[in-house]
Amino acid sequence: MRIRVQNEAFDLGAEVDAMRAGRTDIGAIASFVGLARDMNEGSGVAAMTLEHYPGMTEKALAKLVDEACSRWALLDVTVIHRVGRLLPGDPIVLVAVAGQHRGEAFAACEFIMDYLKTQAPFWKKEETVDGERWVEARASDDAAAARWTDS
Amino acid sequence: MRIRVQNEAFDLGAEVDAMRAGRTDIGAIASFVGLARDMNEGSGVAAMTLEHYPGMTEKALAKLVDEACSRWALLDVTVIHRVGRLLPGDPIVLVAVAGQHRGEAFAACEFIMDYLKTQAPFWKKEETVDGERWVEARASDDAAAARWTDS
Amino acid sequence: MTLRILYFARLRERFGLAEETLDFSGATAADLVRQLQARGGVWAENLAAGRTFRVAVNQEIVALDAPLPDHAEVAIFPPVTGG
Amino acid sequence: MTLRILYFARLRERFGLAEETLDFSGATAADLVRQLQARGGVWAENLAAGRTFRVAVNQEIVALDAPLPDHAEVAIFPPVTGG
Repeated sequence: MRIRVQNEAFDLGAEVDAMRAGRTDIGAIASFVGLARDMNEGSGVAAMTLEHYPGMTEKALAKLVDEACSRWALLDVTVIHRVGRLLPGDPIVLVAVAGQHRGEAFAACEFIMDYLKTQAPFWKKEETVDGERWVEARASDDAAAARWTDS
Repeated sequence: MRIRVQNEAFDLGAEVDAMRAGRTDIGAIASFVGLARDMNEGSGVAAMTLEHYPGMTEKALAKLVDEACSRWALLDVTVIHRVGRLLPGDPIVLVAVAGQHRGEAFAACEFIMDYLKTQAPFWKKEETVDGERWVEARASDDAAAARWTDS
Repeated sequence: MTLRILYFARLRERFGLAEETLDFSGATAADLVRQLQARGGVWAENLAAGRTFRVAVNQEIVALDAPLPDHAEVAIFPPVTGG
Repeated sequence: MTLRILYFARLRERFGLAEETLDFSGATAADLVRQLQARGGVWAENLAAGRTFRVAVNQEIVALDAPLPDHAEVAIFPPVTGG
């Protein structure tokens, strides 16, 4: 289980290779990378800055991962979230989940992303031609997270 | 769109980097790697050999990807499936899907894997202490693929 | 008509044959299966009514009532297990 | 009792304050919010009843009726937007 909050870029291939190194019991690794886009709410984004709540962030991510591990039989989980200033095209977040079978790996990976979007204390501020703006929380993210409490 | 059937190992990091190179419109890349396990149906697996139907395989994979692209607004898809002899721990299949948002990327990635499992002409033969055996199709894979026709 | 028939995986091994060219006077995939069953032995056994196998015509999986065009490439194989 | 209060993101900018230590005589997170609203200006505006914000106590998001223990670390911030 690896949880990291960092300024630096991450390497998806290296993280997934680290998960499977020396193991022969993993049948499935589902992973997700979220990237900074050049467009949001219909206007161009030149850059963004990610702020977080040091201390709480790591706790909140660990709690999400624990919750995922209690719902599915997982073999390993990695979550990495970047903070600081990022440009369009830069990777922001990585979630990788290893399991015996694909169903649980996919479900847990999507669950962690959905909860991260509503539970982990990160905030994005975008730089646009009209100046800076804080990204507003999206109702669709609340809806995505709520799916997991109905089932 | 990249579809490949090959003997060689693939590099998840390089494939995902190739998807996002020079682009700033991708917000989400969901990916999946399936690996050879050392255990199946309760007994040890020393190695496996993947046979396929050259010609049909590529067509079947292209059809799955087309179907995914008609269901979701995707920005790019990569599918790589290995054939030949593989050892436990070796990656077998890679599916990576890029989209603007995570919901469609996750759904399309899982859809392609579910359909690949029931529609693409690959067959696994395992080497066990009791000799060689062909892997039997699993009812759970049919059920996973059937989910997508109910919705 | 003439058909090119391919066998894969367990069926290829059981039949001891990967490929053959066949004269065929029937109309559908089911007719072809009956013609092969009539060979008896491993053919009758592995293509019996209760056994699970798939038929592809020109590289598309089809149902048993699918018509077979002349010079079709027909493949008979077990349910797939890749991924 | 004494509380350490942290502000993040848009609220940090609006209040012009990242952190403060506060004497608090209430009981719950709602009491603290009322005490901060009473400062008027940007405080009243951004913590008004209709405005959306979150409260964390000792690094766990809580509901407004949550009790505040002495020396708690309380954070007030907008809905999160990471990932």
